[in-house]
Amino acid sequence: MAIIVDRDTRLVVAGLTGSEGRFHGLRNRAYGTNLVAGVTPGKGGQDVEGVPVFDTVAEAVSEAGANTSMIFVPARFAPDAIYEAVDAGIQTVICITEHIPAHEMLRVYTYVRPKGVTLIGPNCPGVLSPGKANVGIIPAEVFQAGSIGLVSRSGTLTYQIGNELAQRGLGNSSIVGIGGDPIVGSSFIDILEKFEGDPETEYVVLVGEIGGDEEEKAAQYVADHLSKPVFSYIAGFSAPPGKTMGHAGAIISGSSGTAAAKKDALEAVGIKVGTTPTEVAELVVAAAA
Amino acid sequence: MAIIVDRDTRLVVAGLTGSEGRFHGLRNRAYGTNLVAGVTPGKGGQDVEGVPVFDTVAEAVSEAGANTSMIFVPARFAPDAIYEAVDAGIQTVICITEHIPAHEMLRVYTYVRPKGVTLIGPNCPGVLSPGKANVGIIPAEVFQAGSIGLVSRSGTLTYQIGNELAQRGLGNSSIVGIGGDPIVGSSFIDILEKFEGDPETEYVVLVGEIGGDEEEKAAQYVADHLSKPVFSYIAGFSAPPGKTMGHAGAIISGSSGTAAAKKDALEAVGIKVGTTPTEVAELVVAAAA
Amino acid sequence: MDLLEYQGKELFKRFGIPVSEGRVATTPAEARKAAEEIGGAVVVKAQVLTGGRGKAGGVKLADDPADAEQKANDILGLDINGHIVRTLWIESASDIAKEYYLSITFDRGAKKPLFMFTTQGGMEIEEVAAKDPDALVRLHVDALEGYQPWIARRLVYGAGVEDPGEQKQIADIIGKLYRCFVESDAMLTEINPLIVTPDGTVKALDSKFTVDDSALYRHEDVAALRDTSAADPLEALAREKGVTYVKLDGSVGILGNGAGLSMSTVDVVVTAGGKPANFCDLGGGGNAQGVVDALEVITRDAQVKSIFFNIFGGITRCDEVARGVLEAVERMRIELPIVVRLDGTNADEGRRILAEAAPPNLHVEPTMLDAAKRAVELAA
Amino acid sequence: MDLLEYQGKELFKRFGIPVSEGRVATTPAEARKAAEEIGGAVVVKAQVLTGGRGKAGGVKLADDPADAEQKANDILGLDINGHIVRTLWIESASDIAKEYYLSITFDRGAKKPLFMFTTQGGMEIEEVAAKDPDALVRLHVDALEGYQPWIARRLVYGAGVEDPGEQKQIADIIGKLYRCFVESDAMLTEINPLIVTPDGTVKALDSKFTVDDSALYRHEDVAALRDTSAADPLEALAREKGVTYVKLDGSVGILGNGAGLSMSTVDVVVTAGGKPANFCDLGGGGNAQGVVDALEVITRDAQVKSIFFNIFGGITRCDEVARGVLEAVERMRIELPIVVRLDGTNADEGRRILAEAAPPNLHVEPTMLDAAKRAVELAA
Repeated sequence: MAIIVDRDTRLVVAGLTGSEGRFHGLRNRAYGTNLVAGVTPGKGGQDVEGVPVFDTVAEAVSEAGANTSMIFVPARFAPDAIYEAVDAGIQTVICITEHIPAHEMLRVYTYVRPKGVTLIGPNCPGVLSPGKANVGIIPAEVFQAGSIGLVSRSGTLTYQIGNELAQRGLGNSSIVGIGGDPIVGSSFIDILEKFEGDPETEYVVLVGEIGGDEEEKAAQYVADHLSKPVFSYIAGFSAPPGKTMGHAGAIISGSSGTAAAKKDALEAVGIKVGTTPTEVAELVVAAAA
Repeated sequence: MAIIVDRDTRLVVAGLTGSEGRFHGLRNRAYGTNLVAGVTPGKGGQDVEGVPVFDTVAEAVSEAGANTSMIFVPARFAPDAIYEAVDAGIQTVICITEHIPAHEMLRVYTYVRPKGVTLIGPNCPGVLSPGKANVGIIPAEVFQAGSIGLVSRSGTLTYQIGNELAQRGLGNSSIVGIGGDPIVGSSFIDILEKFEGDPETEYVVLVGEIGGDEEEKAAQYVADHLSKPVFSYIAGFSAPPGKTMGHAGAIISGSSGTAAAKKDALEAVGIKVGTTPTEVAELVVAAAA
Repeated sequence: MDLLEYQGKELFKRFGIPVSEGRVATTPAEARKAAEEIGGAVVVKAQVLTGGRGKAGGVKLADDPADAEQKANDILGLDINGHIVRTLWIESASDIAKEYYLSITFDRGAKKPLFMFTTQGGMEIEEVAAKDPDALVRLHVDALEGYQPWIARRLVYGAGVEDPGEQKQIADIIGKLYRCFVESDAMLTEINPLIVTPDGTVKALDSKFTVDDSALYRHEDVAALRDTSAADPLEALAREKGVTYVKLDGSVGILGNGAGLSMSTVDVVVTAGGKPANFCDLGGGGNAQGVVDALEVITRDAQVKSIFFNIFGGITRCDEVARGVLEAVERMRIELPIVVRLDGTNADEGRRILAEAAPPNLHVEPTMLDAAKRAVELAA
Repeated sequence: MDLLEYQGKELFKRFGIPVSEGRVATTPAEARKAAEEIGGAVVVKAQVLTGGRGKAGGVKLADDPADAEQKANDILGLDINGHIVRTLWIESASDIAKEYYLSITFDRGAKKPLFMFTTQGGMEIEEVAAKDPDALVRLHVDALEGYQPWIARRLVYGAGVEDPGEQKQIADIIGKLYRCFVESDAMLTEINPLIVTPDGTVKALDSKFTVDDSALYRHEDVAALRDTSAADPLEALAREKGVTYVKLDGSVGILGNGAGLSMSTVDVVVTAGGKPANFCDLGGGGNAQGVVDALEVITRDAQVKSIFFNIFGGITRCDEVARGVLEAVERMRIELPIVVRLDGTNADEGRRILAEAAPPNLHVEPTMLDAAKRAVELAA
């Protein structure tokens, strides 16, 4: 199984004819992802190394059977591309694009959410299910297939932890980067729910960071709903208050949003928390190996 | 049981302090409906013959336990009143108000629909479950309690048919006027589904009229989903093409929307259709008596 | 409320949808002056709320102002499907390379606005739908998502428009038409034909536009456009009085409360062997004055031989109606036979009021069917 | 992007929210002139992006223009929490009968805008929430439903505003603030205090306003307001170069790719016993020029003794980063020790490039932890 992307994924890339879309789209195909179409208005009828390009997502669905869309178009066009995908019946949308205005994503989210579509991102590295499919920009070569589900707000930090696990001989069922924007399509909780339902996932690693209270909410959700052991790492123990640390919401304001508070909340429900990527990897090894 | 309104209904009336809201609200209470509150901004703390008035629906819910809202405010304020009720957690909204702009109702409908709220109307006579509760302007005295579910686009026509049934000794489980506006919260199909699930309803009478294709769709739904016998009456057999007959959508354009076409569609799935109110009542009597 | 072609185009223009330059004219002299101002060849177009203008001779090309005056003279006063031409639209003549079709309607079943677009324009859309359904692209819009650019792409690419210049212009018009549809509270906006000129310019050559009556209060400028001059005089009077009235061709005047019951009353009169003279709906909240107004409209129709008053009170109270009937009979000295049937809210009281006054031409019947039969007899 | 008080008020005004008349001044003479133009008593207010202005002496009442000049002289140049006052806002002084609080924030958890309103204004909202939670009305807005009048009623009645005149004015301001919030692409709009004057007029006496950086492209006027003069000069340089940079207080300069990994790098350096000099994120698509720009910013900090380059390539390609490092070292003649750790996309190629050039101050380490330890050693 794995979650979100797997061997049943039939991928259409919005922006396949752009330089980044082409590079990563073809890289995903080279990994084994079933890349069935690209969409670029006005370029319908062309192809990108054999992948047919359509003018609309509706055609990619009806002609090529696409069921998953990766959005790789510039921020100004990305909300439209998400609406187009969802209204064409695409069930999984993974939006890599960064710098989409928050108010636009808010409307997109509010529209998409009740439809039961899985929206990952924006401003995220995508989803990798090792050995099955890779949709996004995650460097698949550093991950191995295995039983650990990994979910993170941060891209490169996810690679770091996957890498630490791989060096210790452990692999992943799926790696999900949910993105660091104010409004993302899927929260930690959404992904935890999917991992709980995935038979291939035996352990879950949740990689959080300072700011907001998503980690605290996730802790409560784990306590209430997860039967699988969860481990966590939080970035930003040394972050100063009042400074935005890269991600729009990564900021400690007053006493809330600190890494220490998040660690406490997670530990209070029995989740082991590492303070460095290496430490969390070792905690998982101790439990799983 | 009955549908939509019954002994569990705890009614709040938006516009209870207005003359029409007061008249019909108190009339509903006199019938036995549990009228728990009124809402009029700025009149919180007053009462209407012992019924407490609140400034907001939220208070009517938290203070008086309201679960059903009847909207009796002028058209310009009605969409806001519907949003307010739904966002305050009201599960059944019955909107009597007429002349609400269609585009506004379209947005209201699109917002409310995915929430699973039952919205009846606007521009409708309401819902009566004889012997249990009456919410709206239906003259309850002409109906008896019984096993026939009645659903109609038209108010007075519904009374006429209920009256014809009563004169023949037959009663109703619930009478639902869905309203004649371009956008109404509940369609024939929505109500048919509820009648199918209601143990007290043994027969259903569907009262349609010229224009649109809601009766045709209802016919298909009956064929696919209803186990209970359905009878129908269609108004407008003598209506001329191209003239709007009172309701916004009651118009025959070209060959579509005629009463004859609707009769054919209904009869094609085994629904008996009367061509006058008296005839449909007699058809029901023949089956039920 | 339906708008005339030029009124719809005025709204199109307001939202940036390209239309030809034109002027309104109500006399041949005005038509000449309009043609002079516009310059070059013009088209003289009858402004009537009915289809088939072209076939009826209501649309003519004029080469110069003198010709425009002549053509205006020919067209003014024409009867097109019962609509007398009193207004003309004189617009710059367009060369037409292609004719497309674009519309947004209110899809009541789906409860969504519906775009329709095809490159097979210039004919009735039902004809395209029947003859070449694949050529017609239909696309719903979610009211909360609103217009998004992909919608234009689906329509334009879906219909097979290949020229990039056309694609761009049409996509732009699609977005503007949606704004126009929503912000004008339209129930229907149709451009047929949407033309492409030989030099590749896209514009709206005609307009069909219906505005939601319930929203007219916030479009005063549109409400002021209502053209009552061309309508049936009785229907115009009814509108003035706020009475819902449709003229039919028989002898039994009909007045019901509520659209459904009124329609049903028409049917029952037909079933009883009679011919209804009209459909008239007193509406939901009918009071005494409403009754008087409605009777005033109905009795103006010389064909009416009897009147059937069919009331089932809900929000309407039968005692109010009874008082209105008596008042009208007295004030207007109505001598036509009036058959009254009252049921529902305060019906006993209403019947009592009528029985006490008992004017000689008033007949109270217990059921709708009995009353219909009586009204038919009395009209015979 | 955070706006200064007067900038936020300018936007308030644009959306019809009442504010006091005022002028910007950057010198005591300008302050005097502003006070003359405004007339009467004025308030001289330091314009800095930090709280606690009042306590720090940054807000003063002036009776006349001469007094305004004097007060401006006192306030200009003040250091308020590290922000030097270079701009003043001179506004007409208000009599205050009541102080309320109104804000809209972006609730990331609920994924909805959140209104907060209380009649307990003038203090920090966290304080109200802690001391008197019932006095604070919190209400989410559904982004697709949008603002509806009931929202204002819930806030105004919920907070117990009793005067009908106040209710009306505040409800109006609530609606306008929502429009302002959405149409300005704001992440936060706060009015604290929202005052009621003795004569019953409601207006915004202060503003706190944050605009979404990602939406600045469509608000050019707002983007042009960015005040770089008061910020840390290194952070200003970084912004100019498009580098995400936060100045910290230690000796190990840090450069990572991606916010999470960069934050984690700071943590790991602390764990290894070092003190990070900064947080610097190369971003997702870091190329050679990005590396050069980031190093230029980091090396400007005289406290930096070693630099830790922590790259895990995804969309970033390690070979590009390696080339950037070498280019920067050469061009800027960097002699500080640089510890590099490369993993992910094209890491082997990147390590090969570095190994071939092998400048003496470059240290390549295999893991993040090893690299952190080495950087800490080298900074000691």
